[in-house]
Amino acid sequence: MDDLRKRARELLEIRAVNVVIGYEQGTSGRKRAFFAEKPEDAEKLVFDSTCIQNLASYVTKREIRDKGKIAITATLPVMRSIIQLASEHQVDDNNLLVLGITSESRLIEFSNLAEMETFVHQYQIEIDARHREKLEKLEKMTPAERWKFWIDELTPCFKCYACRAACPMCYCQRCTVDFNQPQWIPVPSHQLGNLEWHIMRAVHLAGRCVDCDACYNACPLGIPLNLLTKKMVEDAKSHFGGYQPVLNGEHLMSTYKPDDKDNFIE
Amino acid sequence: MIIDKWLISKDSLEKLFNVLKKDSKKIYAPVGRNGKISFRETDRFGEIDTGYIQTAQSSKEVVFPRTEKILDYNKNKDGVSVKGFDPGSIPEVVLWGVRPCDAMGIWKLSAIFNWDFKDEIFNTRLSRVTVVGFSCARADEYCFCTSAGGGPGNTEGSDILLTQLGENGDYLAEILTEKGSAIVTIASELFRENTVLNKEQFLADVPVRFDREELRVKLEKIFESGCWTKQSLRCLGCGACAYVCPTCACFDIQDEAHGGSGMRVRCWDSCGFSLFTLHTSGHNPREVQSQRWRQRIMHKFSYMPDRLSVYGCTGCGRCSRACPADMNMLEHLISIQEAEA
Amino acid sequence: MADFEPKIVAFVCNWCTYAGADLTGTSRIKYASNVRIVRFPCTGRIDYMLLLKAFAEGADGIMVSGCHPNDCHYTSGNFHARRRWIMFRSLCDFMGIDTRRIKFSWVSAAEGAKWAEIVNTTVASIRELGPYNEYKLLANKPVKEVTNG
Amino acid sequence: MTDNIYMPFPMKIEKVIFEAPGVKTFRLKFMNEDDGNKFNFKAGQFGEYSVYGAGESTFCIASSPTRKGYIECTFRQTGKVTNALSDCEEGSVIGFRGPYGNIFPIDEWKDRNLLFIAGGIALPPMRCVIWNVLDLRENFRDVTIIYGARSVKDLVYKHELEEWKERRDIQLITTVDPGGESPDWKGEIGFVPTIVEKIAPSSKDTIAIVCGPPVMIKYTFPVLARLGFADDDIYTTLENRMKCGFGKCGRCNVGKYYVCKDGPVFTLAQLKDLPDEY
Repeated sequence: MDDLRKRARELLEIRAVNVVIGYEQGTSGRKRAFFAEKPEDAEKLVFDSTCIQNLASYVTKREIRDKGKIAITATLPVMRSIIQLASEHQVDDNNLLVLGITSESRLIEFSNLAEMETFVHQYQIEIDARHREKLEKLEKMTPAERWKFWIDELTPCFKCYACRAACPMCYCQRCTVDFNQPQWIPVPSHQLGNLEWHIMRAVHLAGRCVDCDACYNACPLGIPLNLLTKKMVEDAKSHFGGYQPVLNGEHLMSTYKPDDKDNFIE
Repeated sequence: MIIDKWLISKDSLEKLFNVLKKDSKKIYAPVGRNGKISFRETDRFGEIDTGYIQTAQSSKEVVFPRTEKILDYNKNKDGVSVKGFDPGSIPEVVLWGVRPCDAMGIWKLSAIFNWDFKDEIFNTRLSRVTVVGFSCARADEYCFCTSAGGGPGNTEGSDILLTQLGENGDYLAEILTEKGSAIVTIASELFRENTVLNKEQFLADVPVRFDREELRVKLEKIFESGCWTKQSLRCLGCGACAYVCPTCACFDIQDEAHGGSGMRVRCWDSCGFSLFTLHTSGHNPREVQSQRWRQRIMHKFSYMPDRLSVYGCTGCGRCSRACPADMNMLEHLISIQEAEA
Repeated sequence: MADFEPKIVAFVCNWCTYAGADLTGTSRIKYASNVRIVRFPCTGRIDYMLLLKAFAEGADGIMVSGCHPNDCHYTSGNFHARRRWIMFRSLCDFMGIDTRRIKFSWVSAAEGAKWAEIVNTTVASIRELGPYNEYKLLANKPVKEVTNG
Repeated sequence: MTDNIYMPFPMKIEKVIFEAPGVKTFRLKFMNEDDGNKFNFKAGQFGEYSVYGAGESTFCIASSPTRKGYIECTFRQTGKVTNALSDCEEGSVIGFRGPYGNIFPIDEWKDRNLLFIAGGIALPPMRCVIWNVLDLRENFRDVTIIYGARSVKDLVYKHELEEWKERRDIQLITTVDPGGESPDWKGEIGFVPTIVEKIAPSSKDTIAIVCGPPVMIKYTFPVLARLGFADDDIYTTLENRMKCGFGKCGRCNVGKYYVCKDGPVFTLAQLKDLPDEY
């Protein structure tokens, strides 16, 4: 990724941006977020297929935002996240420069978000075959089996909220789970509270989740949370023809069609 | 304080496990799930994982559960009837397969729960736990127990510590407490006399990476340093590090109402959450993540040794393994020690 | 099961179903008394978390009802609600929550008889299904003795 | 079972007093006489008050330790627990555990002048000390109280303010923020620090006790410094969030101090030694 390093160095040298968000070598072969602020920092930037953390979570973080103009290394899911964030008025086009990285690891710099949107829209959000198979397996179970599956999976959750922290779409200053008037979701980690928390999170992400798997990758207990959001992606497709994050336009769940089909309302 | 040393063969471990199970104790041991190993109640020896360097979650839950009842209440027409926590409800537990760092963590928790006010709930749990420790033959780059005052064969906190003497070898059993002796008593036929053995050669090599006393002195001077912001830029502000930590003990107290009755519970909390210190008025003493990250480090390596005479870290490295953003504790501590004041 | 009386919570909109239920009463149509009605300004205002709360507080069945499509007092509240119901119901089903216990319907202010009928069939079907023990168990005993993962 | 440090005493609400909009005082009596007889506290200490089903909330004990047989607390309705408390009526039972924290060292203040400066809902922690001092009046020299609130209706303990006004052995100055006065308001108009500057009480042999919202405290300290008060002679209380009250839950930890153990009472000298995280 010499292109990326070179471009990052240039951007920092000419002060076109104050920080370039990218990846650096982490512990034990992991790659982690890195914030290059000086031209020489650019040398530390790396990129390969193990760069899986969704860096878009940082663009809404106060201490990063305060730095002013930001450039961000963005794979397709990160680009999608940025579009969704922009459409929710969480990022400012004038303060964000996207250094896109294509699936062939090619650097592609976008002069504005609209240009990036055009690029992103060539690709649909698609659940991969392995996960689709998992979803289908679950769907074939009886409701009682599914209930057991999820209670078993969610019981270990100790509510560290790593899933929420790692998700770029969970940028709320105060999450529903943090409100206590009313207390929508119990504070302690226990079976009921865990179930309610994960349902709440999945529904809040319906039509917004870009299927980046950040929540699942963040979970220190390996709970397959992404199956819930993937299910929402699949449902959006089967009921409403799917969705794409768009800069301008309606969001899947804040709009409707008079002829939306249901088969359960009497 | 080793009371006794014995040998137990590799094949006898299962028998020992079964004896303990028959002794009507609940056994918590490392069991894998979704690729992560955690302490779970099990009654099947075959289910226990052995190949792990470290479990994803620490064993602290057995003495300090994530959510535990303090009291029950029931509102009736005469007012409220309240029933306190019942020590009788706490089961006898064997913690099997605990690494020396985790065992040491239990004693650090004890320091927190027993300075000044004595926490009866914690102490009851602690009194009913027998810790069967397993020394470490392997370590990874996250491990730094030797810098935190422990070691791969450290006996502190274990009732009995087992060290495997080479791959596929027998185990050296160091009996460290009365509870440890009790195990040997009920399974005496499994233990053989020990031919004076030195376990050191069978332990993992964990080099000392920093001097915690020096670090502590340094920390007193760098409260205002820019290093906190620099280090914590990557931090996402979740509670993963605190929740897997064997010594993190910050908690919340919450009421769980269900109609007219319910319970008051104490549950884990983390200084990394922005809401941890938020006042009702909206004022927040620790507004940004760098302040919260600083609090975490300061609390463990400066405030706790100051107030409780123990460091709040055992060097198990879990926080770094669990961190979704790869905030590496060891790396940060070393850089603090090297940083300018 | 014979003496089991289902507890049912109905979340209804103020303008259609609530008025419809009122009409059921003023028309002296007899119907099952198992339903507790919670009135909302609009179906679009019914937070899905309330449905889960109702189960947690011991409901055996839930009804959600509002104006027919195109009849919303606020023009499109029920259309928005429908989208959310589609997604929410599907997620609940995916997680093994018994969606047979959540009845969605459109009942207008003029449909007093329909309300009575829907309530009666819902009560009958929930009676058939029995108490929602799985959820009650979760809500009543959420804390295991020593929580372990 | 009695060793459970989280177990509250059952307390009956004997009296509810409306102090100001959203502010109430409860007079609480121990349900078990034995608990009450054993109970002892000193000025400055606090407790955890609870409504079962809603949770616990931290406030000071607002009555004086010299008044036996009951305790009082004054709170503003702001959160989940205080809302639930506010819904409680006379005769209902709530929980209380305490006393926790350190104390105002009243014994050390013998033969000194005392200057109390309070703002808004922060009068309660001070009221405890004031009554304590007034009940031992001969031990102290001049007692001055400067108390301000946003508006006339926000002043708490209105009856006691009247009583203090009448007393010859103390000087009470009340003030309201500009615009908060009523047509018949006879007190001062202006922010507390301004009024302190204007009154300019002597710092000679004087202890100043300052409680109020952070912004008031922030601007009052420099005024006191200008008047010649030593940092060791200025006392205040910190109001960090707390859960346990006895140094375990970690919430109120500031530097090496736990506000619930080492506080809530701090001198300005001690505060200056503390990281700015309160």
